[in-house]
Amino acid sequence: MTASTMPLAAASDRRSGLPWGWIAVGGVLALVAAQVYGVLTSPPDRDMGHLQKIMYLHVPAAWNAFIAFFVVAVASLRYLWKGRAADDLLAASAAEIGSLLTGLTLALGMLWGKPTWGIWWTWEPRTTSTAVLFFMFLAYLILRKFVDDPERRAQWSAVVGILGALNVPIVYMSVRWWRTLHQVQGSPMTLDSTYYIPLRINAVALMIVLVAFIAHRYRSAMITQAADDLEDRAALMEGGSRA
Amino acid sequence: MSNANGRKTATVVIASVIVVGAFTYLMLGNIEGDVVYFYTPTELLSKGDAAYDRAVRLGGQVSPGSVQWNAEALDLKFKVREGTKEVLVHSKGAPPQMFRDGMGVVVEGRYRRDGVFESKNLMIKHSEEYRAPKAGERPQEMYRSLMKGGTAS
Amino acid sequence: MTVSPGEVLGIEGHNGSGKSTLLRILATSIRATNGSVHLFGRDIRQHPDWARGQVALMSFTPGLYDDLTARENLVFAANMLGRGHDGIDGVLERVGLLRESGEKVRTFSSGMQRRLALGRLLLQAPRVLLLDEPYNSFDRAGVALVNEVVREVIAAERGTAVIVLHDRHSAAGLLDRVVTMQQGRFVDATAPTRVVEHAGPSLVMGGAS
Amino acid sequence: MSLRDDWRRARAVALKDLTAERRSRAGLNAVTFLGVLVLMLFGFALGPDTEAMREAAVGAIWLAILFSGVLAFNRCYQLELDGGALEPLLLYPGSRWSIFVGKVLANLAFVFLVELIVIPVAMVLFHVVVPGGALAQIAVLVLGTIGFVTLGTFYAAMSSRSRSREVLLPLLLFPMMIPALLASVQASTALLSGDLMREAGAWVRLLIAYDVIFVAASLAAFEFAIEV
Repeated sequence: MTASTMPLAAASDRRSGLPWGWIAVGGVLALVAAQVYGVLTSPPDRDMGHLQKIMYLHVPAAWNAFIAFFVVAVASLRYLWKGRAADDLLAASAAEIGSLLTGLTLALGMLWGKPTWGIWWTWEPRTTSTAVLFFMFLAYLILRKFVDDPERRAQWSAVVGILGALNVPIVYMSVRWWRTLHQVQGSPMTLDSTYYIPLRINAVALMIVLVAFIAHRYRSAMITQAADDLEDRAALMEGGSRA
Repeated sequence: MSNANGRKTATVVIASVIVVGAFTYLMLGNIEGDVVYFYTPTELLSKGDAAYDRAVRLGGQVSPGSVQWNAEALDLKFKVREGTKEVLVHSKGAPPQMFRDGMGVVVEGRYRRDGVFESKNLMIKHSEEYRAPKAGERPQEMYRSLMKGGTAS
Repeated sequence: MTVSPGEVLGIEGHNGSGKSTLLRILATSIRATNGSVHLFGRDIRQHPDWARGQVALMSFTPGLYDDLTARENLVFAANMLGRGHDGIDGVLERVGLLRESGEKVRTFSSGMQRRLALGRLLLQAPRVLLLDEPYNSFDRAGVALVNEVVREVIAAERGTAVIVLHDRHSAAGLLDRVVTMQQGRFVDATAPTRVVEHAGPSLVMGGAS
Repeated sequence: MSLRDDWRRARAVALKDLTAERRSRAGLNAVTFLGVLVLMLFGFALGPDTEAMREAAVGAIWLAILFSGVLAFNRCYQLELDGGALEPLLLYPGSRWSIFVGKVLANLAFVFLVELIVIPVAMVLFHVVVPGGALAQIAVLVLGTIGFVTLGTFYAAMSSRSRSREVLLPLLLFPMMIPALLASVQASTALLSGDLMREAGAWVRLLIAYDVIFVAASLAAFEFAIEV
């Protein structure tokens, strides 16, 4: 009995009890404001003109996708360590949002690549390793769909998440060697502050959205699971009394 | 010996140490130290006979004034320069839109015996700098002049 | 629930009542979500590897390799167990497969396959035998063989056997106690049919509630 | 002492898998046939340009190995699942990773056999001439194959016991293979053209690091993948 009520209690505890819905709305509003701010305040780039503005969504999306993938890896490790179903659900939630952001990064990158590089797609390190990251997220999510037993699903996807995380730096490294012509990471040194500041603000705004979405997905996953558990218990007890 | 949990932990610990070690080697081992990403014209020319008809990459600056662009035949000729040495490059197809005089480029292809580098792939080496236009400079002007097919200056 | 050395416990119950699951938990094949199992005083969840050395499970599938011969199957088992190959002929003879030992298991009838699975059990010589419906697809001689093997293993190691079964007749004279399972719980423990000497429990199972 | 036990178990599993594979043989034939077929299709797709073929040869060989090899990995667990043999296999006392090592060894032997046929065929079809340094080429091939087989055997432990395993395995495996694929193809291609840019060495070292990382990681993680 106590075991079945535990996830429900956890789902409504203080931390996950924050009004994530409102925080998500606030995050989206902040992001819109930051986009407008970025577009209005920074002058067109010397080479790229207004196209540079894509940066304000493209780069934060990429950064936040990496954060999401990091959450997947850490939650997966913790699951294998402690065996708590909650960590598995956290990893799954982060993977969902992470794959969404990676997809967004790729799409925006293509929009940016066409006018600047002259092609929709190019086989250079950033695009290629982002695409590989996207595939690994998708494989992770597909694996979850193909495995029915919850414990097995949790354990397998944790393993897949960790090995995938190990592969990310190697993929990046190998692809960078393979094609070495993408500009290296921007920094305050190479980026005028008029571009740099809006970029940072946008990244933080998107991060609020990311955290709120993960929390929201996590909470609903917890509630779904608790409901499933209760259903199982009820079925078991009903069966017991009938026999 | 019989404690499987202990052994499982030991396996994970040993594996983690090995994985961390391999990553350290990857990151700090300077593996790419002796890789040559592209030859400069000086290096290519100094290879002599060994340079001909091999898949190599050549990098440098587009020599100002050397660009000949035939828009009808999509045929591009230019010189890649580094220091005092130049190599004539021949390329088919439209160049990337940021291609212009003085830009850093890397071309992949083969250096033919007739002294022309036959490019299969022309890549712009864009710097990581994003700068607001300087006073009097109009953004995108260089773009437009390039897209018209002329040689920008 | 406690099983004593030398005791043979029978478990009955409807399909889906959790008999096979219980055997798998005892065999460390699956982990119990709650409750505990102590084997000769040790918690098997703490020492699964040690427990695997004490326990042998004969499941309702024979668990053999179809493309290997009967002998090769036993040789593989002996290699995995770290035993020599000397006893293999004896085991094959014991289960009546010596003549067919060079033939692929694929060509065997299901009764012969189960004999071979029994042979693997003999090779393993465990202290605790876990048998999941061992009499299935056996003829009368096979049923007698199963009972002999159980008695032999128990006598040799002062071990214990837990047998999941549908029909008690096959195991007549073998069982010391029979319990019935329902919804994953023991509901009815029939009185022991034979008094057993107690020398400390060999197997202790603790339920959740 | 314990390590010797593990090695004995690994060897037993490898021998058992190879014996079963040799008996049926249908697997090796079918897989090799698929490999050669991929090469033929590649040839048709590339067109009759000899030079283009020669340049794409290494990539074509690796794709043929990937597509045919991936069929082998699920098979080695199917062997266990068919007769319900996986459970007794896991219930033998001793480490589980020795089972994994045994399966990796058997699959390595299998994939090497496939390569032994596929690669000469590719060299004929794509007009490849190996200029000296065949030993370096073989080293690259072996290193790439070790990474491929280790990860393939690892992911198949899960995919073979899930729904739609035929689809799941390549989905999990191929993105993971990208560094090893790049490194192998680049190193081999560089070696074929005389390694003028001196890049083969760096690729080989990347390949070694990749193999070390994933052999260690999958050995440690196998227990988690197989126990549920």
